Amino acid sequence: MTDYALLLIGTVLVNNFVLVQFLGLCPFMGVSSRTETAIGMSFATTFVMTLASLLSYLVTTYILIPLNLEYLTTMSFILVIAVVVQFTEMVVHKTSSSLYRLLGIFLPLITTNCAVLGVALLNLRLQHNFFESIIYGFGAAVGFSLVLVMFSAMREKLANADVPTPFKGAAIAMITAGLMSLAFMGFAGLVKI
Amino acid sequence: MNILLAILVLGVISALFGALLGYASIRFHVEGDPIAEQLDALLPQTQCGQCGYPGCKPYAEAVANGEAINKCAPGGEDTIKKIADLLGVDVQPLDDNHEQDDSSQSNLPKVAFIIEEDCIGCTKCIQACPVDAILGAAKQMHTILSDECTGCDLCVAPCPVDCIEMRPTPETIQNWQWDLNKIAVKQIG
Amino acid sequence: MAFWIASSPHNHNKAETSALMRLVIYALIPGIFAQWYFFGWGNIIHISLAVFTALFCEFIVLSIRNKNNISKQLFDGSAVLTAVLLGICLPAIAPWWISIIGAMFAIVIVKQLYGGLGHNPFNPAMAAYVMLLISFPLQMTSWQPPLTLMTVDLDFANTLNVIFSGFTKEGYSVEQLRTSVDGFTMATPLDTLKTDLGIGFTVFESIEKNVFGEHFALGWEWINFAFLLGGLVLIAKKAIAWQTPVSFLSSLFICSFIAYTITPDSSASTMFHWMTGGCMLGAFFILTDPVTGATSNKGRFIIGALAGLLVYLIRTFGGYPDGIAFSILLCNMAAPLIDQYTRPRTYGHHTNTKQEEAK
Amino acid sequence: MESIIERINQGKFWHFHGGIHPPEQKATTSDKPIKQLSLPKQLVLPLQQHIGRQGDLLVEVGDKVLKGQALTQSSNPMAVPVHAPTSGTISAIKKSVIAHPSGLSELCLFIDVDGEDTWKKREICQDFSQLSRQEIITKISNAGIAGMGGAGFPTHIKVNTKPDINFLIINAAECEPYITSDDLLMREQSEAIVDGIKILDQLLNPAFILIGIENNKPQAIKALQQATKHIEKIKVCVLPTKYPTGGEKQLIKILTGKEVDSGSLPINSGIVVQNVATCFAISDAVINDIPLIRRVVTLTGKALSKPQNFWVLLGTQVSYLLEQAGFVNEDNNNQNTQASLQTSPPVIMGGPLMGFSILNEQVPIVKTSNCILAPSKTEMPSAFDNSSNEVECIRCGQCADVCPSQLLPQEMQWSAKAKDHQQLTKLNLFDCIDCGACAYVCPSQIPLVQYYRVAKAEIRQQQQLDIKSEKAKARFEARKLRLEQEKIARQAKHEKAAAARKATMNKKSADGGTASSAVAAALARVKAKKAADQNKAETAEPTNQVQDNNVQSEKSQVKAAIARAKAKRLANEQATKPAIDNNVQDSVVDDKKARVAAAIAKAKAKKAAEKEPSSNPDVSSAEAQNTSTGADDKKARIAAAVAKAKAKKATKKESSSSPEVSSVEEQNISTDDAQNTATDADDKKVRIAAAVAKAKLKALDRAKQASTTNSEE
Repeated sequence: MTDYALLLIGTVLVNNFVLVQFLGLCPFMGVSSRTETAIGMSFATTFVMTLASLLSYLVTTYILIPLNLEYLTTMSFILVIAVVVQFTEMVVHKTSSSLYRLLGIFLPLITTNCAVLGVALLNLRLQHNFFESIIYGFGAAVGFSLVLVMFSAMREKLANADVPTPFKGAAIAMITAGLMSLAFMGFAGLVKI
Repeated sequence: MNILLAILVLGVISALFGALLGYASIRFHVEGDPIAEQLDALLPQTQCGQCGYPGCKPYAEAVANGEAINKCAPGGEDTIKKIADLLGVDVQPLDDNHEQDDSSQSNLPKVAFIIEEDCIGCTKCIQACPVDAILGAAKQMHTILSDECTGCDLCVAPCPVDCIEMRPTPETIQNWQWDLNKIAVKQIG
Repeated sequence: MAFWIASSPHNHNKAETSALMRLVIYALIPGIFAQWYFFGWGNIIHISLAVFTALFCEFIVLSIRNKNNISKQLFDGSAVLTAVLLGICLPAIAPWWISIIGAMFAIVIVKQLYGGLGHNPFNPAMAAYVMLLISFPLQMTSWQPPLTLMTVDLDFANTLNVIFSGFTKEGYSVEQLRTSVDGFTMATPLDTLKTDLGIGFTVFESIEKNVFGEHFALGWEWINFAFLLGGLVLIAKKAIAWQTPVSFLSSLFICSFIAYTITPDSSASTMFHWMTGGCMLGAFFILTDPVTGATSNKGRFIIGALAGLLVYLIRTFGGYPDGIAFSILLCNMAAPLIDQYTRPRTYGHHTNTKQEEAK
Repeated sequence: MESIIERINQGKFWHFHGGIHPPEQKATTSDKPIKQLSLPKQLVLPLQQHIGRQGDLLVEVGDKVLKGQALTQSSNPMAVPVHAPTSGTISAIKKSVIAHPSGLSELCLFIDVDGEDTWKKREICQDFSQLSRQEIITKISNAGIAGMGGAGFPTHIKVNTKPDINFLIINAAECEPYITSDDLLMREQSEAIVDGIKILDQLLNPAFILIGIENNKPQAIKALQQATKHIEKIKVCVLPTKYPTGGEKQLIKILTGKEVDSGSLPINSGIVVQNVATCFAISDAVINDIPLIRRVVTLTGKALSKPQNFWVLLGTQVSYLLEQAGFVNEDNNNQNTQASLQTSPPVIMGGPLMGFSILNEQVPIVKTSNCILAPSKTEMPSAFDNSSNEVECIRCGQCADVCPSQLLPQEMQWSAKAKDHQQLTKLNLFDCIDCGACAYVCPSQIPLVQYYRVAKAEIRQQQQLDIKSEKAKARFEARKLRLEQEKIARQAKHEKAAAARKATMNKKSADGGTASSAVAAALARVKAKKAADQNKAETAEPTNQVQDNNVQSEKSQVKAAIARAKAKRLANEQATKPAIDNNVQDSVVDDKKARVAAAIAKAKAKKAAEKEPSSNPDVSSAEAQNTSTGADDKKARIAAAVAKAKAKKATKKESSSSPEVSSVEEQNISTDDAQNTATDADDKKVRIAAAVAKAKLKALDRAKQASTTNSEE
């Protein structure tokens, strides 16, 4: 049980998907201008990543490997992720249309979010069993969400800072993300995988 | 042989997921888009048509499906900011060919005023006023209800004897505003 | 005759931001003195280098952004304070360009790029320290052992020589300076303990080493004690809020106390955690930086507790010996989010404004 | 409730968050008694000295008034009357600068004092316990009493609530530095104040009466305790000295531990707060029938050689008071005054933390001004430097520690500077009581209260705009509905007419044309009218002819004759008025000949006016007025209209030089013509085009002006 916990902490903090492995940067920059959108996005991404890593594990182990079609893994992953994202989009549109409108283009963009595809492929490369891949998917999503929400709160405050005009907007956001990843380096080595 | 198998497998998987999505789209069907009403609530309702649309509601619907958000001259900067917040897009400066309607000299809004000696009671302005803020009948004297008038100056053009002019509302104790530069507050940075 | 319109309130209690900053700098002096006493001139040289670079960079940036009355802003003490903090945290015999690069990074990137005083989300000194630690690991971990343990006596000229040329007058390199009589290179107490525990020693065996001195950490304990004194003076003079340091130290104490009770032989004592590394400096001088900290008291408690936990985690499990800088940056990152959820209850409102607004 | 009273008995009170301890500086004026002032030469009485509306004038210029005579009377509850402080004659009723930070001027009564100080007839009422509730309330409202603590809320409204409230709190805290007017008043008039409290007790019948007073006024405490020792219900509560204890909400929190809900008045939680001076005024009004005509004002500050408290008649100008107190304007003496902006040291009405500096010396004393503060440079340097040395906020949190409403001033100033109104309302900006404690302690010397005042004003103005746009939307919807219905009604009328015509057609063919010619005539008339309606666009003569022919074919000559006559009359009406498309339907005879002539003259004058832009249109209209005496009939009116149109066209041509602009005019004028001929009231597209053209024209002019100004720079 403890190594599941260590895996989770390792994925959330030590090799955080956004700040250490630099995956999923485009929604990270795009959605983080307001905290509500960031929170909405993080729920959607967590749902998608966990479900996608689960389904991709099932598809690989019970369909592709028995029929030794390993070379189809990437394509089937994309298929799985696209389905899950489409499904999420419908759910979000139904449940809260304001969130749907706030997220706008970034909801369907989760399909192309490299963190989502990344988690599926990493599951494969690290030969995670069924339960580990779910924990890994969930951990990656929680890491993504934690950093996204913190970053959105900072950007909301930065919006009114007296930043020199050439640096206003995305430039200062990039620099802030850089400093954040500097801080996350401190977790290096925390968990010996 | 292997290729056929691959195509078959992918075909089965996508068919399966296709069915799932089909079912989901029926169950989660969403009608209408309430955004137009929210946008309309933000606009200043002067129905002045300077955005090129006959009134605020049509402009709201146009913005709902993609029209530029910076055409509302009377609303000025803060309406654009509100629309940008609502739609989650970034704020653009006011469209330049729609001249900035908030009277630059005094920051108090302008209101139409009829010079009563000239009015010949032709009711042209009454027909033109989008909010019925002009009192009067054919051949009778016309006058403008100053707190109903939205300052859209649609009535100035049709008047044949040019007796309507836009005047800023006077500054009284009630609408007087503390303004920052009266006290020489120098902001560092 | 017309009078001139002023806005109320008309009088002021004459408090000045620059006075506040100067007070914090004066409170640092006991700590610097202790550092000079145990580790020689190294840090003082670094502090002066950093201060000079900081003022120079701030002057350039302010004039580029043509801000008005630059001299008032330049000498309001914020740049000097950042430089002094950075100078204290650097290893005494690190090369000279370390403090110059650090000061430049702190002032230009972390502070002025965000809009100058009051706008920066990260503490400039700590961000610079972390950047240096990650970019120049070798120079940043060449910690000089206390003077009493060293074979070579480092007077001012000699230290200057080491900092600027990398060798003492007699030709000893930095590495040789750090080797003790019995041939081992001496590291900071925290580092030694971490490596020993890693190899499998128990805490008691490792404590015998000369680096630890009689109590907890030769030299370091007095430096931390001096900073503790400076901190208490600041709290007495109401320059900093007491909530952050108290919650930071207590959370560190609790974590280490629990660990100590569970596995006494593989975790250091609580006092050791308090009195080594930059714990007291971080608690009273850096975590309490009002610009990058939380705004409300509740927020300060949470930040302090979070920082204490992170410091303990990094010190025991993490890769770096002393996690103070990292945990402070992480708390600065979390501060705006914490602020949104810890607003105090306003007069006449029943629940906390956040829930009330959600209601 | 009991627990509160036990706590108060043991002298243990609650405390409110924050608060500051500025140097009190009360000693300069608290040792001297209240001095009577000699009568000034002139009094300036603003009609509105309270929150609410001004009363209606009872006197005109030149009336002689007696002391205490009512000058205005209150027509609605929110108006509080004003009384003559002394006998004299009303020399003028005009706008003059009043005690308001804006420095704007309002309607004021100018009384030239005659020096006799003769009272109007007054009946002293020996025992107020016989008076009924209503009598007392009318006495209070007729005496013009408004809150004298600083807000100026009409007292008769505050005391007019249903009785049996929980607490009546008398605010004697006077926590602001320098001010000692209430302190002296309590020492010298404690019996009258207690009478006032008894009157309020009779009116409101509160469960408990608490007098909140700070412990830095020992003699006043002794006097009050002495005066209330035999009344068990009144308790004098001695509170720790802390600014802003005197704030209404803070005082309630200290004495009762309860917090007034945000946005609601204390009366909703059964508490009424009254100032000590107001109680004195109530007892004066009810017992000795003296309306509110004088009050105690503290004159203090190092720039005064003889600082002291004075009994000041309302309306006395500050210049007179400054002379009495020996205002030494040391700024004029040492000539090294800095920038011209700084003409002389600010004179502040009110205390140093909440008072505002007055524009000039003519400002009169009103019911709510309790102190005139004239600080010297060394005493209050921050009031003198005209450029604030504001530094960036370092979020040190000292302001949040002192804020009595537990707000976050550093977050609010961050949002206020960025004009982020949503965030400001989320941070509860409107719970700020403008007490100035945050700006007092701010090490970066940011004028926080000023930012909040500007932000509050902006948010209120935004709310007004939203309400107005809501109203405009409703009116626009109603108008669209009305036009729709009118259109349908007209359609229905036409169908009915057509149906009627068909019915008559069948009936005529069935019974061999015995239908009376009247029906056919009516039909012809309708047809002619509809014809005229439909082809409004082509007004040419021939179209009418065409209609006449087909009428001819179907009907007999009689009907045709009638229709032709009708059409002819209609045609020449059309010919005579091409420019002004008067409403064809109503052939109302124009009887207002005078106005017509005026329009001619006006048009000529206006044309002249457009030539030299500076001339004032009113002047020209005045000339038009007197030339119109020789009225002539409708022809002149039409000529005027024609002249007007030509004038307009001409002026447009001359003023615009470049061809491109004139083409726009052409288009503009053509749209005018198109507009004239548009028959259908709701022909929206054309009118919108006109509006857009107009907007473009204006934009072009603006662009032309902008280009000319650019070229000038």
